Amino acid sequence: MVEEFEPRIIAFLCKWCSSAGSDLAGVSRMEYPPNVTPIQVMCSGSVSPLYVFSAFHRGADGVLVSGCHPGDCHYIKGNYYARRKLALTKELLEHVGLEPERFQISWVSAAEGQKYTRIIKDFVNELKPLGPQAKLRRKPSW
Amino acid sequence: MKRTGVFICHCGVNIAGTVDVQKVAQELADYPGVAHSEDYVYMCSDPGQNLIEQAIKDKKLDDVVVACCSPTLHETTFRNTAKRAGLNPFKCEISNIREQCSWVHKDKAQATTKATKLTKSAVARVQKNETLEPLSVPVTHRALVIGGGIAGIQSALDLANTGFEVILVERSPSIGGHMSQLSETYPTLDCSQCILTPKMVEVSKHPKIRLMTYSEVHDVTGYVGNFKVKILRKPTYVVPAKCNLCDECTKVCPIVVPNEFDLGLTGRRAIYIPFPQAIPASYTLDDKNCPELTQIIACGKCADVCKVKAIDYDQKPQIIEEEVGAIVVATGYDLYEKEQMAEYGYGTYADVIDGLQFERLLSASGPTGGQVLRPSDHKEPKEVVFIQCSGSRDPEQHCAYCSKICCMYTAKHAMLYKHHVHDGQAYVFYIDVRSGGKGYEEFVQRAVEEDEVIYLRGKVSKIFEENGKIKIWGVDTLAGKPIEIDADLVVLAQAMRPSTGSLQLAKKLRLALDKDGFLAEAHPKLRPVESVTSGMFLAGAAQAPKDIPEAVGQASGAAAKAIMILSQERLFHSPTVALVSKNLCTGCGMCVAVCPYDAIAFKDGKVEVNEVLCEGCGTCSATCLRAAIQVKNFTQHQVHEMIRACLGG
Amino acid sequence: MVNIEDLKAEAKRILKGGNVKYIIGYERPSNAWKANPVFARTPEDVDRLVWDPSCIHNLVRFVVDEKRRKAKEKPVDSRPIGVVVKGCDSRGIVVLIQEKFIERMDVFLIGVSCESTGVVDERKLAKKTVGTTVLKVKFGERMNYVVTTEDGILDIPAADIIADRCLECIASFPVVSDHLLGEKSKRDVPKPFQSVEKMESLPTKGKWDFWEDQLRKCVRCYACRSVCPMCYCDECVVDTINFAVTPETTAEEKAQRIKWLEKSPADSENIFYHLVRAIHLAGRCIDCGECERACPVNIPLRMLNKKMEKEAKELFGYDVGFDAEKPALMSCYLDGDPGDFIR
Amino acid sequence: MDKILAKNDFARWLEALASYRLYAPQNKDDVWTYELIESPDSRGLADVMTAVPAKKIVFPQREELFAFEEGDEAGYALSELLPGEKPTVIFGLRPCEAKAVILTDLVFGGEFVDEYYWKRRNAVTFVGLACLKPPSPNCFCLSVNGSPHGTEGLDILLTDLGDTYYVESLTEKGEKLVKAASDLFADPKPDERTRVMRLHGESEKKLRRSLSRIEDVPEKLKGMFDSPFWDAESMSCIRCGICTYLCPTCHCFDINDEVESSSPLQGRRVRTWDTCQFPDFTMHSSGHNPRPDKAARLRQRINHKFQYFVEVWQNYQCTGCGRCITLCPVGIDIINVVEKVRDHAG
Repeated sequence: MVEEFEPRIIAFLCKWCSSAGSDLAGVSRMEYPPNVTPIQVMCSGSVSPLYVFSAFHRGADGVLVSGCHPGDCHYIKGNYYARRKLALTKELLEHVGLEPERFQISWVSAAEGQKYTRIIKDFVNELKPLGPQAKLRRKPSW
Repeated sequence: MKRTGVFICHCGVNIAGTVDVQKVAQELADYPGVAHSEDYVYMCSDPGQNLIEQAIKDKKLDDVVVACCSPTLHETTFRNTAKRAGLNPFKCEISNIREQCSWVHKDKAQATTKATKLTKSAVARVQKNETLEPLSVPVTHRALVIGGGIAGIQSALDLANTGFEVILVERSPSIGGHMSQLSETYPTLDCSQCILTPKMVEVSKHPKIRLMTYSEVHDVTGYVGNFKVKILRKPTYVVPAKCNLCDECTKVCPIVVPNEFDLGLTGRRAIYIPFPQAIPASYTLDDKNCPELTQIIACGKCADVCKVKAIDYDQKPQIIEEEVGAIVVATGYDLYEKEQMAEYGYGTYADVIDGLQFERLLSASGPTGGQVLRPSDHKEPKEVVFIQCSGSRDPEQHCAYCSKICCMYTAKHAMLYKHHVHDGQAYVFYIDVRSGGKGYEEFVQRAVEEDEVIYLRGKVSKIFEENGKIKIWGVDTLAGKPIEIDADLVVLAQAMRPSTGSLQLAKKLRLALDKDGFLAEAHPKLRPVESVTSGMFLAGAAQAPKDIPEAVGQASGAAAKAIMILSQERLFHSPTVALVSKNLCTGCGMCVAVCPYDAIAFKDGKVEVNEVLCEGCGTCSATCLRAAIQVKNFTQHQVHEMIRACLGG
Repeated sequence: MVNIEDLKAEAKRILKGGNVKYIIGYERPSNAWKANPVFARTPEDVDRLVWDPSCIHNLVRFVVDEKRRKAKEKPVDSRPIGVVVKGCDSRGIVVLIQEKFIERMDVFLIGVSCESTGVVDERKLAKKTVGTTVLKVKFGERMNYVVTTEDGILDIPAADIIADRCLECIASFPVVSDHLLGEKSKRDVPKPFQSVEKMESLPTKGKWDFWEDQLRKCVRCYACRSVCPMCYCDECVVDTINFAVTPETTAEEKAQRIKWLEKSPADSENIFYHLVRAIHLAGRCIDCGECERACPVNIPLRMLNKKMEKEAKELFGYDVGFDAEKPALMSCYLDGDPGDFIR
Repeated sequence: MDKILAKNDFARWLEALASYRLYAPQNKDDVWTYELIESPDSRGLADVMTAVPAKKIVFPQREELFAFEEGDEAGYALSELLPGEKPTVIFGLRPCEAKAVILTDLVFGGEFVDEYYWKRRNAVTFVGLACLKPPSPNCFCLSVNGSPHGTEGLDILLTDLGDTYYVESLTEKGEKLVKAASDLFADPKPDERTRVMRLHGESEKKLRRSLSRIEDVPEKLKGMFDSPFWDAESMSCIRCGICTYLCPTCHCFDINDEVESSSPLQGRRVRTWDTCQFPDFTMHSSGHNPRPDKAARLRQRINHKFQYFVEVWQNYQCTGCGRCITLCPVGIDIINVVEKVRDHAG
């Protein structure tokens, strides 16, 4: 039998809300698929579009950027800048033909372990039918 | 090549149960630059930490990664461990393989792979960490307390009595807050005013306390130990120094408006003293309603009648700038708005009132001189219905949370009512009676047994007026039968809400709010009086519904925390701040525009960072097109390496 | 109609007065129909200036060079330089000022209005003149170009050979200038993003197939970056080494050089480069179309930048290069910025 | 032995060469480049100057040199990666490009013989197409000792006679291609031979550009190293790589390690095109750059082609294809520059 495709997801989680929310999911022993590897950043506003491109370039099948809800940013407004930057990044990636499902942004507060869990589950389910992301992926030997 | 040490914690079975820790340790041992890799049952235990120290010394490690629980828990622990072994604490990074791995996955193989990736990426990061020393800044030995309710008063007194200067800012004309409106307090039934007034006086007389009533915090900049606050002092149009409190002015003032202190049960003049015991005991001319100031008509009566010429219509708002080292926020609560409880006829029927209004009716100094008379016709109500959880514990319609104090004050209300109206009958509609607290349960029992208050478990379905009575349809879910009461007075135990304006204030102070709009504490269990912004502390109902003893307790806690800062000569600020590469910076100023702390400024064609203002959020680095500004120990290079490590590139 | 004699007169005036260091304009070599940038320092140089539909280049690119040159100059001659700017070029100046790369007084702008037409697209013209050699192109009287070839004169409707960017131009005359030539003729552009919209209508796969096919051609000559007045960074993600190095630069700083992508012209590396370029030009690209024109293998690069321009406009109501006072696209936000794409 | 090939037989000739990889100029998005032939064009070969020269086939922009992998106990396992040697034919090559191959041969065949280059180069048979009219308005091959019908470096030269090609096999390699389908090739009639001579003669008069007295240039350049001339000439240069990447004779390269995995360390060492026109070409890690500005870089380009190369290989490193002139985004014209050098006073 063929092994089911397991997407590799990189998740940039802001320290104050989304990473804390993901911690809460852990404390509450909620279960979600292990396909996601989180990278904690200080603020969603610190996520450069280059990080997103690079993750896809290094072979990620999906990329998630998650921060505090608007108005809740620990740094007051970092997530507003993130929202603008990442909107353009998403538009650009889709413009060159990357599947929209592959790059997602979410607001997850420190209290939303449940939501984080759901987002990861949905993300994985949406990526599986798409198969591996080969478009932007760096080809080891060209 | 750096020599990195990796330490995998089992956390008993918390991690080892789902993650093959030995395998992770082996995998990491082969990772470039890893000179030492081992696992242990409890890394945070003394033996665990000793083992890390030993390895650092024996293997001459340059940096370490501890794969364990969330960094929020033990990052500091292990950084201190590294420090004891002679490493710079910033050469230690945590890989969170518990909360974000072992606790959320079941498949051991997959969890192990993920734990390995997480730890590799931590290694990739730590190997590029610089040695950093904490930044140190001097401390301003003065505190700001925002809010003059019982919590604010308590904090201010504790701070002042420890010897620190305090600025106490209250937006209304007098301190005292809601406590000054209360009649008697549970469970001891001592008179609220009697225990509060002495503290109010102490505040006003205290040499270390600068009281600023009728004032609001306008703007706050700076950082822990060194805040710069702008306080807006609203004009009272009365010069206290001149005023001899003869009270002639109020007699001539033609304007009558609802009296806030009596929650509209009585009226006051446009020029007024909020209540007899008000501190400061001075008049305020309310410019929203004064015809002279609103220039509706030239009135000037109060000025004319004032022999000492204490009235000054030309007073202007003032902005006062102060420097403080710590801030206590005690902005208190308000009751859930009338409009929101229309279904109980609140706001429609004069005899449907809220708990605070009832407190005024009970209060000896209240509008009825302590007699219980209902607002509509000033008759003594014989049948009084108290409705608990009015707006609380109702996720669909109103507030999801429990306002916590209503059970107790409703019992008190019912009890006091009986003490005033011996032939009256009190009913209480409730969902549950929550009476945790010293002497609380006994208190409720007293109400039921001695004062024969009838407790009905169930919700009220309809309230309407019918020939002078207020009809109440409800259901007793215990007896399982419908209830119909013709009441003379209905008292709603309205939900507690964060006081109006606390949202705007939170924005000014860079404080986080919880989902209900109360100020968020730094940690729900371990840091309940600290806010997310260092140097700012929370006291009283601004953080969550609480009663007087709790508010006072938290207020003293907040004061103690503030004192921890004020008592220092210097403070230490995290050195993981933004750094500008002068070679790359073109001075476009995009970073200057995005910095939430105004920590970046232009300097000869380029920019530079004020390190103590910088909180290290990194938004600047993501905005810069040239990677010319980077957060120390979180550079783009490090993130790039982490991405690689996570994806095995 | 721009009168070249007026242009020359003004150029001579400011040169004679010594108000400017030199003037960047256009000249036409004897052996070609295409204009080239020229750096006029004397009245004789000025006599060589031309203005015709072949004045394609965005000369603002050389303002960037001048800033670098000035940095090394001893003693510093801080006089402004004269620059001949079209509508699109002038918006480039605005962005450079907005980004504090230059100050307004660093340049004396001789504005030329493209009025109702614009510049020619070399490849379109080539198709119209197969088998012969073009000697000269001139503006016609009404929406046409007069093309002189070895085998006689052709009268070609502007619409047939005008550059794509001019078809979508939203500023046919300079938005900032010190001396303006030609009419401030407002032209209405019903579909400023038609090229992008065509692209957007494709399905995801169609989009990818298109770009993969296009970017595969890239030889990484970096003409697109080099010709762009906005690509003034000292160091670019694709560079293999730190340029911005001084004796003070530490080994650590050098070691911080990130290898985002390989030098190899492989699809994945090429697209990475072009993605980064597009996002870095978001809110900065003024659509002078130079990148697309310079590309020797004809990759439709405008289509990337134009997409960003479109989103900036439609999502955030942001226009590029009209107001030097307002903050850059990425360094501001509105509470009402769309968030519907966020979970 | 010269032959005649009917154009409508051209496709059949290609079919007979099925064992080869066949390249010819093809148009994509209005750009001509040498691409593998999918289906032969019934009209025969395009008479054009491609944007990207044929050097990309013998000297690809990316060449893998070897692979490395971290061994268990220290040390690395290296494995050589030599290009495959599938025989290849490039059709429609311009004589200037064939000449360029000869020049590149000198470089890669000097004291160090570059195996990677030769493996590819030897596998190629070059079938040229004489330029009866200049394929580019900037052709000037005659001025640099070339010719529109030059045979240097070619294995076969085709001359377009309308319905037929006049086929001159110049080497055994060339012969081999003809023999592969000898039945398609007829012997030329005498008048055809004279016609070819005439066309070739006329073609030399059709060039629109020329560069006279070039022989004075190398000496002149020696004296101009520090001349402000270079600053003036390079004012409009934007430091892109077009003139060199698309030059059939430019052959500079960079060597990098492409790491595929960091643990275990694994990757390939590759060589990619590089150009003296990029600032990082000569950048030292110290921060010192011996060619700090575009003036120095333009000077290098001209010196290399018209002085250094001449000194070492007694040849100009330029075959007059005119690509750098046609494709330069700012119209820097190597002919003008070199003429100015020639006439330079200093």
